Amino acid sequence: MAGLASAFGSGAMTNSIDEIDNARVLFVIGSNTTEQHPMIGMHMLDAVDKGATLIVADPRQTQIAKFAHIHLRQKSGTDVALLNGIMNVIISEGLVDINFVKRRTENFDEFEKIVSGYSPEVAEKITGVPADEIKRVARLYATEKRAMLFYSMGITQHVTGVDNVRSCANLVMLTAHIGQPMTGLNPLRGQNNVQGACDMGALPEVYSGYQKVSDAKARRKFENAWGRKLPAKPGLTLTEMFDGALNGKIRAMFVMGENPIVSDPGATHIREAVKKLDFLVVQDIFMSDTAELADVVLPAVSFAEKEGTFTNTERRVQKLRKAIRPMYGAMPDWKIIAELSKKMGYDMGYRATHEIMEEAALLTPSYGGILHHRLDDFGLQWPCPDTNHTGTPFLHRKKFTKGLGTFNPIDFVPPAESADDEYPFILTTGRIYFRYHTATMCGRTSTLKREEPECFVEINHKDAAKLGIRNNNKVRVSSRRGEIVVNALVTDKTPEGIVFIPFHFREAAVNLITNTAVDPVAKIPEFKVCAVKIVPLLPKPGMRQTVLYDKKNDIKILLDLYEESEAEYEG
Amino acid sequence: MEKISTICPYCGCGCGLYLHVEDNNIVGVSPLRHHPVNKGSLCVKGWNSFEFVQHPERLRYPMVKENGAFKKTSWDEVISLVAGRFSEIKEKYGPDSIALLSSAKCTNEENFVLMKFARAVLGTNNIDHCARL
Amino acid sequence: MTKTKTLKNHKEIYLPQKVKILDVVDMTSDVKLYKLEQPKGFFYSPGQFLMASVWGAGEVPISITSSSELHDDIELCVRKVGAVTSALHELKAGDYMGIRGPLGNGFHFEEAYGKDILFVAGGIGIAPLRSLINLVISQKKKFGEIALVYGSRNPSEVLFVPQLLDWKKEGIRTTITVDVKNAECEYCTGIVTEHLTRQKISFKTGHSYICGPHVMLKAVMRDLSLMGMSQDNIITTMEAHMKCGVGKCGHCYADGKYICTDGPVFSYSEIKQYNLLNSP
Amino acid sequence: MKGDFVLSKAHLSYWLRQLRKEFDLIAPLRSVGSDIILNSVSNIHEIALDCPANIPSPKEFIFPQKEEMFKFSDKGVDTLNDSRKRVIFGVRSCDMSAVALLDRFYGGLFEDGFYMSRRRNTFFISIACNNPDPTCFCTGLGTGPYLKSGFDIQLTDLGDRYLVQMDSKEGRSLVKNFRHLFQMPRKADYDDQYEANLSSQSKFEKRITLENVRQKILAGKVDDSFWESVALRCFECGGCVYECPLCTCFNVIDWKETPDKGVRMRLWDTCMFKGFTKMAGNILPAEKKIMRTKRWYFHKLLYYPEQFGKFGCVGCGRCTITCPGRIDMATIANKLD
Repeated sequence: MAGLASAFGSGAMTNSIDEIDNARVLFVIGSNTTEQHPMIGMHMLDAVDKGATLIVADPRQTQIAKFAHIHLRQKSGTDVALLNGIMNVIISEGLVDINFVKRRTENFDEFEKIVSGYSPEVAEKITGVPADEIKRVARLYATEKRAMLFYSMGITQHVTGVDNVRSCANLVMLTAHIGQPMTGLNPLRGQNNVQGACDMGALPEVYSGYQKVSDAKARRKFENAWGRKLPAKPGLTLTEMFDGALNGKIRAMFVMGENPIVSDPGATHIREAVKKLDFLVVQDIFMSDTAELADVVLPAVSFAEKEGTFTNTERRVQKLRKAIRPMYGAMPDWKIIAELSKKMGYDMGYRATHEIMEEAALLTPSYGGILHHRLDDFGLQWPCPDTNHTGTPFLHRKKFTKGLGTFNPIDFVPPAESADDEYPFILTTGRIYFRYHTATMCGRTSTLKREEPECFVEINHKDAAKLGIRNNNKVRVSSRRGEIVVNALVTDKTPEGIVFIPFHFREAAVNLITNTAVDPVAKIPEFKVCAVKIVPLLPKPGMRQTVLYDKKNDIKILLDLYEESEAEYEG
Repeated sequence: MEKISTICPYCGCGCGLYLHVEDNNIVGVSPLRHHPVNKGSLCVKGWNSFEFVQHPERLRYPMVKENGAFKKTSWDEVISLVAGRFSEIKEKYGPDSIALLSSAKCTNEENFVLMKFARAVLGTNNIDHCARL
Repeated sequence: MTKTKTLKNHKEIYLPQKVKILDVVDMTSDVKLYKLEQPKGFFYSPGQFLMASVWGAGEVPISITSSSELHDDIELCVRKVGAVTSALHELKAGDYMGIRGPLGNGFHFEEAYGKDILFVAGGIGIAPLRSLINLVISQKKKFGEIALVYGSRNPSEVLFVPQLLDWKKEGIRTTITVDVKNAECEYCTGIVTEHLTRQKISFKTGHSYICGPHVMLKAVMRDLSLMGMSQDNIITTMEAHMKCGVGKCGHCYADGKYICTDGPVFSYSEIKQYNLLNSP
Repeated sequence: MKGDFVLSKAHLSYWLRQLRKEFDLIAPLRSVGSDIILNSVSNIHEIALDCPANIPSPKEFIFPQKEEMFKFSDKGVDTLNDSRKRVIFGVRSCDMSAVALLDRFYGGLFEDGFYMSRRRNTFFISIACNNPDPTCFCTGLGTGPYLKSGFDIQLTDLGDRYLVQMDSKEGRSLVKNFRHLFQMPRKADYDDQYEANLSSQSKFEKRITLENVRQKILAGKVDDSFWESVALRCFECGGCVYECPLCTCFNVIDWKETPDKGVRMRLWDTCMFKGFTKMAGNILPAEKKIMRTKRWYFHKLLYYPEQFGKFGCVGCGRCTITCPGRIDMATIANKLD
């Protein structure tokens, strides 16, 4: 969320989900909302039914794109150029909200200089999106008051992730689509409590509420509350931790409910790193790949067995209620850590989760009024500074968190890796509807497992035809870092030259081949763009093909006669 | 039957759902009808979010690896062991030789406690989570 | 018409009966033949199936490959394709497994009395047909010419080889065809549809029983129909995803028909009427 | 009618309290926000008597979302039957009609023991509907708002009293021991019921006749482009199936707790997923979404009438509430009618 913070001063969805219904323009970049955030997708469709215009920018023909009035299929990794192109039109056609820009933002001139170099024609050359489309989108978005902008992993998981987000922020400020209901810049976050984990300071450089560890005042506040001297130097990020483990700087690691071996790019690299650790503790509800390598495994409890709060993508802090007693010998995560802390000579003294929240509220201005007993119905949206405050549906009403909003001049930088003769395809990765993250939970849900049991690679039918690949054929996908063997799914969802692999499958962990290059600011690894080659594996010897003639459509269908056969049941 | 209103454990939408409990056994799920996010709907993951909770593969006891194989142990023992090893490593290599990974699937309270543990107890800012993914 | 006995009278339709595995025969690298102890009063017709159950793995429908009238035990031919069949393949003679059945309608072959019969099998599709072929042979005089076309991927995957020779001796015109021939074997090559026209039976009046993969079914049924066989006389047995076998779970439901209770044996005309092979 | 009674509203809570001694009493209760859900009652006064029609269906009490069937171990197999006795108070006419159809489905050629044992132990006290939801459309299907038969006990709210009608032995048994609470009905009570029924019918916003839709489909007047537009909006959540009081599909799975011990259970399943019909070797007979949406609607609109003489829809409107893509039965019917 570094990109948003540098522009506005805080990183979260600025507006609320139930505002979507009444928006007039929805601009969705890099998010397959109906599949990845289905319930937000539902609100978007409702808005469309009410007459809103939906604009989707995504190289893939996703489900949400099928509802779009305008679908921009920019080349992977060219989002900055696309947005700059749009902003260029807005400026040159006089659609900027001058009043807003003057009163509430800074650094516009620097920004304008850069953007002036991105005429729609230039943008077309880089992105492949026709200049006319860019102009149309610019006019639509700029002239409508109730216009919301959404983005997701498709924007952030790039080497230029932070730039992409800053560009989005520029666009929003340029048109004053912020600080009002049914506007704003809205990141759709992947996991249920990503927002909360960030808010609560599970980050190397900040305490809860994004208070910097390097800020002496903030540090003193926490030191006073906790009665311990606290380090001032920002810590290592996830990716740096594993590098640290490899070079011996990090000797021990505590992993709470995560499975970095499957989820992180360059999985082979991480496995090596984890093996080098002197001591690894993993706390989880199931035996994960990472837990297999641990020295100590601690059984934690699932969402149904504990109390606490989750913060969703619209900053809504909601109460989790205990439905059943902890299974078997498991213990809630917070209790395990508290016990550990006590053993190490620091008694945290919590008896229940609401006491932890009380402490967090005391130390975190934006959570000041967020206490368990106030969250009974549908929770509260932070900032909620005190116990009389009823929450904030949209941010930055009168001023930005940091005062003036900052325009960041951003030039287009091509992706770290681009297609070449040896690796002619661009690989993008992402989620699919029936799966979630690394499948520790949904892999144990029969329906979800049945729907997508195997990893696949989506490839455009034209590319497939060129390579002689048919649906369900096994192919080898290799990059400069590794290779996996998966089934081909021939489709027109992905455009030519691009292939898509979901990242959920441990058997074929796509992160074995993705790029370990990371965004220099946010340290988000580049999942979305990586060059690969695809080789069809030869069909089994003895397999035979037959041609079926489909009269109605006048096409010949090539079938592997006996390959498609023999089920468990023949009669 | 008892229906407990709680929050879906999957994506960031934060949909409200009821867990249906009978004899400490989760037997079903239904959506909150008036929740501002999901308004009576759920996606397939939400509708099936209860099944993994009581899956028999759930970890049942703390385990310690000895000679490459996991051995069952008690909570008391394992807490002492982990506390001891962390103290030892902190002593020997300094607090910044320890790193902690928190989770975007855990609660705010748990994240706060782990953050506090890292900073106040271990004395390091080496804490992160997988939100970057 | 024979009265087909089904589970109807069982009090507990979902509870598998525990039966002993008497013998396991390796047929090919991934197909095994199981001989099961037959529970008392267990009577079934050819074409019926049962739900084979391994506790902890699950249940799958498997067609019975023996004939009630001719065998004292139940024979199942199981190809290893999924979790349950893999679990089955772990079992040895002397172990126990669960069965529920017999289920489904079975073949009503009496309607073919006095007529020529053509059997067409593909791959493991020979298994359910074997039950019928044995029964037909035992009453051979009641039928006209009998022919069998049996296709396999390669010679090593041809099932029931000794039995095929027996059938040949009994006067069944047997054509075995494989996709790829090796030097020694005497099988034909090509897919089954290429060998249909050569069969010396009366297509106009004859009956045909077919079992095999969907793609093959479609092709064979269409070809036989083109050759003049009545669509009512082209009989096949369908496969489907099933969880209960008794018309409750809904998995095999298609256009108003349950494959498990209304089938699995259907005629080509029924298949067309209910759109069973590509139903919505 | 003979055998009917009148119950003063003042006596309702006493009666229910008595029933709760013997049964697990389930009734509509207020919950988070303005939700009303079916839950076990701990305090009789919490029952939401004035709730709108659309409360969650009672299907889960007789056909639970997750039901353990057998426990197996190396020693043998135990069949698990739920023997809890329940009274479900406050269900609606549409749901009562659905239960009657479920009884026919799970009975029939093969009787489903798990369903039947729950069903035998579950007694329904339904309430004739006076305040339908905007999503309700039972009037066109003959499944409400008032029922003439097919219930255990039907209460009609007549202001200060209920008209109590019984249509089953089970229903009568719930009243038998408490005769002193009930009075004999007079003609005026029936007149009032008639009036209330008329007034209720006039409140329905949706008038849908599925028969027109059925005829249109049968006549081939609905082409695939229509179903394609429906399928496009399907989120594949399965909500329509899970919420439908008439959907019966289930999946069976085994859980192994230890190598020689475990449980076989069934879970609600939905034909809206491509894996529902998947055969080994990853063959997907219904790979396209359009096949699956057609399958669901055709089952309810075409094949239910063939099999049961009734539509596979009782007009409860729950799919309207739950479908994120807004392609529920009422919407489809409105578009086609």
